[in-house]
Amino acid sequence: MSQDKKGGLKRRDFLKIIGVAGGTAAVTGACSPPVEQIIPYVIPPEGIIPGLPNYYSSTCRECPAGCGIVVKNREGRAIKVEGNTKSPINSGATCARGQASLQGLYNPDRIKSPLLKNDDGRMKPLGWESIEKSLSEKIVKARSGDKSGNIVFLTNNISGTLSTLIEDWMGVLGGAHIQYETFAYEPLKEANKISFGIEKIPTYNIEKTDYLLSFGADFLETWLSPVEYTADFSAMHSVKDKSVGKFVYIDPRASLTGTNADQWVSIKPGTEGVLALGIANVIVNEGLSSNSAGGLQGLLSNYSPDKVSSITDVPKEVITQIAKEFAGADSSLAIGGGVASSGTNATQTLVAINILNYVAGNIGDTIDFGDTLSISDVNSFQDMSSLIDSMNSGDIDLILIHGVNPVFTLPKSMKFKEALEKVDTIVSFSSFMDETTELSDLVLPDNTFLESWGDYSPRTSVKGLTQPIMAPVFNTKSTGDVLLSISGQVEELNGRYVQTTYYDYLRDAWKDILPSGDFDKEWNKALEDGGFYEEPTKVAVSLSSAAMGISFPDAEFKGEGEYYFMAYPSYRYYDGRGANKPWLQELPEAITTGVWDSWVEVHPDTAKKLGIKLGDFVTIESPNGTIDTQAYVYEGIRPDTLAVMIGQGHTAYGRYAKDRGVNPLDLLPVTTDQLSGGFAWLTTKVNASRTGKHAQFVQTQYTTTQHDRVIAETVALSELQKGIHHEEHHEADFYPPREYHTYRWGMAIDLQKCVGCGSCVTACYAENNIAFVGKDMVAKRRDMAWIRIERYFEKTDDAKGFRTMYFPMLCQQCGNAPCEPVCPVFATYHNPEGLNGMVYNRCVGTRYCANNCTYKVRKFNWFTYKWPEPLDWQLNPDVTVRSKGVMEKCTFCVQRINYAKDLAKDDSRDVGDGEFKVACEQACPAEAIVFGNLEDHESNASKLSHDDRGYRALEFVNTQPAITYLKKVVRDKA
Amino acid sequence: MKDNQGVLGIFSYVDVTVETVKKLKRAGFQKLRVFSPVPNHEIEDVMDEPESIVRFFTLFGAMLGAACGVGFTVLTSSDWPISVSAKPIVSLPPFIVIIFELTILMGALSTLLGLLINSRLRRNAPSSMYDPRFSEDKFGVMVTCDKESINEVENILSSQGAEEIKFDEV
Amino acid sequence: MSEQSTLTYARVNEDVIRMLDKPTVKWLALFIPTLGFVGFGLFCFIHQVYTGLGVAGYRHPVFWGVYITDFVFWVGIAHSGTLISAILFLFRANFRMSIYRIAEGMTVFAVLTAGLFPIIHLGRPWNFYWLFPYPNQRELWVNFKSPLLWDVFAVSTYLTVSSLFFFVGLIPDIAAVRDRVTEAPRKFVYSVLSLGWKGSNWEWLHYTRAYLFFAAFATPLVLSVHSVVSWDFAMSNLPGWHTTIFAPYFVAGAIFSGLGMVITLTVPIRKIFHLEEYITLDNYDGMAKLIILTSLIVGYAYGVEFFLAWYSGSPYEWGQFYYRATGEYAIFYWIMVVCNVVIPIPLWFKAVRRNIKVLFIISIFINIGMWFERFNIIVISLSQGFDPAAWGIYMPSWVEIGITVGSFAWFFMFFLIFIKTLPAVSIAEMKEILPVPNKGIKGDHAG
Amino acid sequence: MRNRIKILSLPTLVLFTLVGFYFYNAESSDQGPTQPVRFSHKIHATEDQIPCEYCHSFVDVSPIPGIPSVKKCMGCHSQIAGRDVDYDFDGTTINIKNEIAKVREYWANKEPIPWVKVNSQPGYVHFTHKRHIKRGFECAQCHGDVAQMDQVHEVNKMNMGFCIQCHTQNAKDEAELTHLKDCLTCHY
Repeated sequence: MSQDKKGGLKRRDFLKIIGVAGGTAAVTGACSPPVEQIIPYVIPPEGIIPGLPNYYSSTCRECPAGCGIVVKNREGRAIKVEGNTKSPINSGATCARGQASLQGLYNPDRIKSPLLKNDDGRMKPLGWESIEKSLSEKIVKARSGDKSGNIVFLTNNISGTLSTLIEDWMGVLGGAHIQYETFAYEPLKEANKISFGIEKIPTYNIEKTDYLLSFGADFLETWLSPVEYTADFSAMHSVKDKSVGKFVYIDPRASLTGTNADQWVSIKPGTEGVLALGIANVIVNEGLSSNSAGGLQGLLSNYSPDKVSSITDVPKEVITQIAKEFAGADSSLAIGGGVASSGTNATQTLVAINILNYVAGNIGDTIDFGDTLSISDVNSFQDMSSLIDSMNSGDIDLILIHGVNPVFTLPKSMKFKEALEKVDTIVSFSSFMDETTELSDLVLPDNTFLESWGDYSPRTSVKGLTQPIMAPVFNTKSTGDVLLSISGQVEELNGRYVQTTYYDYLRDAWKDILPSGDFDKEWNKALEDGGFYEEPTKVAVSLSSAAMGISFPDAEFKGEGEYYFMAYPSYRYYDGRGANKPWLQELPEAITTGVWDSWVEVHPDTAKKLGIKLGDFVTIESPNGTIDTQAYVYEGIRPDTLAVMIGQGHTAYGRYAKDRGVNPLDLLPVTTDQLSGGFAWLTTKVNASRTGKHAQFVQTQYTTTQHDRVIAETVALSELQKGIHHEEHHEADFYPPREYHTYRWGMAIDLQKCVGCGSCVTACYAENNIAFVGKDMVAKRRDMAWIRIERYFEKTDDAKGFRTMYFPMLCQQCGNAPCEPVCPVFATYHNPEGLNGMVYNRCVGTRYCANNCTYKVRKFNWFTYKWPEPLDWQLNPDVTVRSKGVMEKCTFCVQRINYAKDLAKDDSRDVGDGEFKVACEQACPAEAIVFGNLEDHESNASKLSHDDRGYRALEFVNTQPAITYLKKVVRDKA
Repeated sequence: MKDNQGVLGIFSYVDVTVETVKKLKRAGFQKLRVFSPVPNHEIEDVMDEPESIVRFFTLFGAMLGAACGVGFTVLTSSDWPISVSAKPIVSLPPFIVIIFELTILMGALSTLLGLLINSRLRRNAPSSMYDPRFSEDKFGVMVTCDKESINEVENILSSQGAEEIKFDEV
Repeated sequence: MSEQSTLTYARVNEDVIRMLDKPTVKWLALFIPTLGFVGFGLFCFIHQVYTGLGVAGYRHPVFWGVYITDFVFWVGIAHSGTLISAILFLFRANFRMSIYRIAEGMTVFAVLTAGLFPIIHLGRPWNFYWLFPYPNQRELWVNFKSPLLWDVFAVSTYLTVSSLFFFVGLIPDIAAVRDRVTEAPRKFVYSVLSLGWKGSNWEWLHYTRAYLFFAAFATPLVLSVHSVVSWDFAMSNLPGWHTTIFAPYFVAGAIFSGLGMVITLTVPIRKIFHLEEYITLDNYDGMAKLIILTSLIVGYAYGVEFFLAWYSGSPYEWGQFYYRATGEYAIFYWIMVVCNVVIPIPLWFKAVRRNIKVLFIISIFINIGMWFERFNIIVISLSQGFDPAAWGIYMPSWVEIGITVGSFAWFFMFFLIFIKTLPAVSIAEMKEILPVPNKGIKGDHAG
Repeated sequence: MRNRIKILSLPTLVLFTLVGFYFYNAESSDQGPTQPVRFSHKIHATEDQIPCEYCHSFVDVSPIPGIPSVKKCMGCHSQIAGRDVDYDFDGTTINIKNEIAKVREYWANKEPIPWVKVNSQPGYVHFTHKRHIKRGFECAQCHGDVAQMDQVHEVNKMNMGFCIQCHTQNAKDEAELTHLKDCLTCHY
C-alpha cells in the first residue's frame, strides 16, 4: 500500500493474505472442492497471527456522541465493532448504528477512487496525484485576484485535530469553516445561556435520578448521547432493593423512548413549556419546592393547573400528580430539547424546564456543566442560512464538503441544492455518492473512520482517538492527508506544515493533549485505551434572573392543515446517514417492527376519520410539498398529529438507500426557533388524505398484543415490594432431569431494563454472519434474525390506555428442547454444556425442528444468500456461512465459548464468570442481557436466574429454557 | 427313460373333479395334482394335503424382524450417544414404532419367500402338461403313476367324463 | 353378487383381459397430457432444487405447507386400497372382490406418489439418503426418536408390503393373461411375471395361506402407517397438532378419502370398459356405507377438537381453533367441513348410494375436502403457534401448485399404464364369488 | 441356478456399493498437487534438519499453523542459492538452483507464492492445530511423514471418520470423550 505509516497501516495490510481465512466457505454438498490456494504474506506483518483476532481501540463516528469502540480484526480485516469498556461514554456497549459502521466501511456503493466531473457532467475516475493537482489549481484559481471569503469548508462536527487543521487552512486561505450538524440542539444551548449564562450543552446524570421527566427528549434514540443515556436510564429504571425509578415522557408521540416510560403524557405540540411551568407552579404552591422560588412566583402564578390543562390537553390531575411525584422524589430530573418536538418556542420551553429543575432543586445535582458536549460548538443554523445567501449571490467560488450531506438533511424549502449549484467548484470528500456529492465537481473520497487516523472529542473530558483498523478497502485517502499534501501546492500554505502525513500531524497535536512525560508511552496507552479521559470538573450554576423574566409565547405553525406534522430523527438512520447500511434497514423499528421503508404514524381515530388502515397509502400535504407513504396505525400518537421518521427517501447514497421511503423534510418550512435561531422542526400543519393505494406493510411482527397469552410478564411494583411468592411446583417428568458438569451456559434477560433499541439484533447479525434478505423477503417473513425484539402493546387501566413491552426472543437453549428429538439426523441436539447445538452441515432441511420450536426462533435458509463484494469481507471466519436448505439459529455465540475455553485450557482452568461476553450481551447498552455459567453458582447469570422476578418463557410447555426473564415492573393499581 | 407317467384329465365341473379325485384315491393313486382357476374348498378337502408351512416362514421372518428392530435401534443409538430433549439414549417407546415396522417388513418378505419356495414358483412357463384353460374355466386332474397303471387311470378319468385326456412322461 | 348375474368363469377372463387390448386414441389423449404435467412437475422440482426452497411459499413460521399436505393426502388415499384388499378380505366382505385390484393399484401408486414428497420438501434433497441408517465413515447414525424416521420406516415398509401384496394377488391373473395373449413379446413378459403359475392345488394351498398372512400383516400396517403419519404432528407440541385423537382421526380420514378416490377412479373405468356386471351397485352401496361411517368419525373428530380446545381453557389451544374457524384461512376450514361432513349426508338414503352420478360427484368433493383437511391441520396450526410475535400467513406459490398437479399426473400416469397392462379386476377372485360350476351329481352340496 | 444368481445379485450390488462408499471416503491420494515452486520437504526437514515449527510457526498458538512468508524463505535463500544440480523430485527432474531462483524472483517482485493447499477442511469444520499440538501430537501423526516427501501429498483423508477415530481412541476419560465427540467442538 502506498501509505507507509510507522507501526500503523502496514500491520493491518490484508491484501496479500486472502485465502487464509477459511471460515467463509459455505456449507456445501459432498462434491470435491476446487483447487484451493494458500497465499502467504510476502512480508509478515508484526503482531498478526493468522487465525487469531486482534483488537484495536477507536472512536465511533456514526453520530456526534463519540462512543469508544474496540474493533476486532482478523487477518487484516475489521470484522466486528464492540464497545470500549474504558470509554466513560458508552462503557462497553454500542448501538445498532455503531455495529453497522462496518457496513459503511465495506459498503459496495462506496466511491472507489477519486472522481472528476467532466464537461459532459459525468464523473471520471482519476489518480490521487491528478485530483490533488486539480484541487490545488481550483484553490489557486479561487484565490486569484486576492478575493477573500469565497472559499467555504463545510464539515460535520469534527471537534479535534482535523478541525484545527481545517481552521488553520481556511484562516490562511481567507475562507470559513462551517461545522454543520443536522441535529444541533441550538435551543438547548440558548436556554442554558438564558438560564445559567453558559451557552453549552451539559451532561445529564440520569442514573442518579429516581424520577425522570422528559419533555420530548428521545435520549434512548438520538438525543445527545443515546448509548450513554440508555445505560443511565437502565440504571435508574431498574430494580434496586425493590425500588424502581419512575420515568414520565411528555410528547405528542410516544417514541421508542416514550414507550419505555412508566407514563406517557400526550401533550398538544408546542405547549411543553407551559406544562413545565404548570408543574413548577404546583410545586411552589404546594410548598414542595426545596429552593426558595423567590422571583418566580410572579411568572408561575400565570400557570394555574386549570389554565395549563386547557392549553396543553393534559388533565389537571396528571399535572398535580407529576408535580407531587417530581418534587417528592429524592432526586429528580427534567430534560427536554428533543428534535422532533422543537418548535418556534423551543428555547423558552427549555428555559421553563430549567425553571422546573431549579424549583425541584436539581441544578448542579443531576445536570453537569463541568462536562459539556462538543456539539455545543457547531455552527448555527443561521450560518447555514447565510451560506445559502452567499452562494446564491455568487460570493462563494469554492466549497469543500466533508462528512455532511446538506442537500438531503436540510429541508427542501431551504433550496440548498439550488444555491449549491451556483457555486463554481464543489469539492466533496464523501466516502459515498450521496445527494451532495452527486453535485460535486471533484470527489476526493475520504477513508471511513475505521480506516483513518483521527481524533474526536465528544465532550470536555473525553478525547477519543480514531485509528485505522485496516488498510483502506478502496483507493481512498484520508482528508487530513489530502489537505497536507495539497498544502505544498498552494502558495500561501506551502511550507506551513512540517508534517507530511496526517498521522504525524495528529501525533504532534496530541503532544499538547496527553500528560507530559514519555510521549511514546502515553501515546501507546492512549491508543490502547481509545483516547484520553479526564475526570470532569464540577461547575456550579444558578438560575439567572434573565430566566425569571422570560415570556412564553405560543408556538407558531405554518400551513392551514388539520394535523401537526412531526419529522422525527430515526435511531436507525440518524439524519439519514445510516440508510445505506442493510443491517440498519433490516433492523425492525421498535414500535412498528417495520423495515426497509418509511411510514406515517396515525392515531386510530384519525385513521378511522381518513378511512385508512395499516398499509394504506396516505398523501400528506404541506405548503412546501407532498409525500405519499404507508400508514401505520398507532395509539401512541395524538389524533391531531402525524409523524414520519427522518432518514429515508434518499435519491442517491447507494443501492440500499436510494428510492426507499420518503423524506419528511420535503414538507418542512424554513422556520427557526425565535430565540436561538436554530431550526424549528415541529412548525407545520398538514393535510392528509387517503390515496386509495394499498400495499403490505412490511414488518416483522404482525400482531400488536399477546392475545391473552403471557410471554412478556409483568409484576406490579406493590407486589414486588411485598415480595413475590414463588410457587414451587415439581411436576413429575417422564424422564429424569439432565445433569451438567462444569458448565451449563445460560442467560438472564431483564425486561425492566430492555428498551427495545435493537442493538443486540445488529450485533448478532455482525457476529454470526446472518444474512440480510431485503424488503421482498421480509415481506414473506423470511428475515434471518436470530434474536428479535418482540413488542406488545397492552391495554392498561389509565386514560392513555396502553403499555409497551419489549421482549428479546432468542433461542432459549431448552434443557428439554422440542426441536431436538424431531430431527431425523441429529443435526440439532443437546450438548453437554447445555447448548442446543445446531450442526449446519448435517442438516437436510426437514424444518421439523422449526415447526416444533415453541419460541419460533429457528430461521431457515430459503436461498443461498449473498453478500455483495466487499460486504462479505466482514464475515466472521469463526462462524460457518450457511447455504440454502439449512436451518440456523442462536447457539449463544458458541464460537466465543469455544475461544474462551481454549484460552482457559492453556492455563488448565475453567472459564470464569464474565471472562467473555456473547455478542448481544456485549452490545446491550442497558445491560439487560447477562450471559454466564449456571453451574457456577456465583455467576451473575446464575444469581439472576434465581431472582424473585425470574420466570421462563412459556414455562408450562416444560421446555426448561436456559434463559430466565426478569419480569417488567408496572405501576398499575393492581 | 422314467417309468413314471403323467395322465391328465380335463373337466368342467368342480363336483365331477372332486368325485374323480375320490375315485382315484380309492383306486390307490396317491400322486395326484388338481388344477383349477380358483381355489376351492372341496378340492382342498379331498386332496387332504398337509397344512402349508408358509406360516413358519412368516413367523420366523416376523421374529427376525423384531429382533433386528430391537438390535438396530439400541445398538446404533448407543454407538454414538447423542442426547436429545433430555430423553435417555436408549428410549424404548419411540423405538417400538421402528421395531413394529421391521417386524412387518421382514415378516412379509419371508412370507413371500415361503410362497415362492413352497409353491416352486420359479419357472417362466408351466410344463407341457398344463392346459391354458386351467386359468379360465377348466379343472384338471393329473395322476402320476407307473406305466402299467395308465390304462386304469385313463379308464377312471374317462368314466368320470373327462373332456380330454393327456399323457406325458414326468 | 347380484342374482341375475350372467357371468361365467370364461366370461370373466374374456371381459377382463379385453381391457388390456391395444391402447385407444382416447387412452392416448389422456396419457400424453398426463406425461406433460408430470414433466411440468419435474421442471418445478428442478427449479426448486437449483434456486432454493424459497421458490415455494414457505415462510416463518409455516415451515410445512402444500408438500406435506400432499404427502399426507396421498398416504391417506393409499389406505383405503389396503383396507379394501386386506381388512375386508379378513372380514370376508364379498363386495371387495370386483374393486380390490383397482384399489390396491391405487394404493401402490399413491404410496409411490406420497413417497416423493418427503424428498421434495427437503431443504437439501440431494442429502435425502442421510435419513436412512447406513454405515458411513462419519460413524453417525440416525435419530430413531424422530417421528420423521418412523415415517421413513413406515412408508418404505408400506410401499414394500403393499407392492408385494399387489403383486402376489396378481400372479394367478397374470397367468390367465399369459394363457390368453398370443403376441410373443407380451407372452414372454407375462410368462416371466406369472412365475410359472399353473393353478395346481399345491400352489393354491400355499398361495391362499400366504395371502392370508399378507392380509394379516397389511391390516395392522395400514393402521400403523397413518398413525405414524399423524404422529408427525401429534408428537410435536404445537397447539392444533399436539393431541391424542390424531391417530384414529387420521386413519378414519384416510379411509374416508381413499374410498372417495376409489369411487372417483372406478366410476369412469366401469363406464368405459363396461364393467357394470362386475362393479355393481351393491359394491358402491357398500362403499358408500363405509363413507358414511368414516365421515361421521371425522365429523366427530372436528367437533371433539373444538370442544377440547374450548374445554381446556388454554388460550393457545382455543386461540388456534377459534382462528381456524374465523381467521384468514376460515374459507378453507369451512370447505373442509362442508365437503367432509355435510356433503356425505345424502348418502344416508339408499337411492343416493345407488345413483352413480351423484356418488361420483360426492366422491370428488370428498377428495377436495380431505385435501383441505390436511392443509388446515398443517398450515393453520403452524401459522398461529405459541408466540403471537411469530405468527404469519402462508400461501402456496406456483412451484408448489405445479408440483402438486404434477403429483396427480404422476399418480394417474401409473394408473393409466396399470389398466392397460395388468388385469384391473381380479379374475381369480371374481370367480370365487361366482356360482361354482357343478354338474349336480350326487346331490348338489356345492355353492 | 441362474435364478439364484439373479436373486442374489441385487443385495450383493447394494452391499458392494455401501462398502465401496465406505472405503471411498476413507481412501486418500498418494500424488500431491504440483506446487508453483518445487519445494522439497525432504531436503528441508530431513537433510537440513529444520523443524516443522520453524516455518509453520503459529502451529502451537493459533488454529492455523501458518505458511512461511516469502521473507522467511529469503532469510536463508538470500544466502543459499542452491547447488546447480539435477534432483529427482518424486520422479520429475528439477534443478535446485532454478527452483530457488523462482523464490528469489517472487521476492524481487514482492509477490506472494501461490501455494496449492494439500490438506484442507471445509468451512463448517473449525479445526485447531493449537489444541492438538498442545496435547502433544506430532505433526506426522496426521500429516504422515512429510519429512520424507519431496512433493507433499495427503496421507490421511481428513474426513470426519478420521477425526472421530482418533478422538475416540485418545480420550482420557468419559468426560473428555463426551467433549471430543460433541458436535459443537468442531461444527458451529
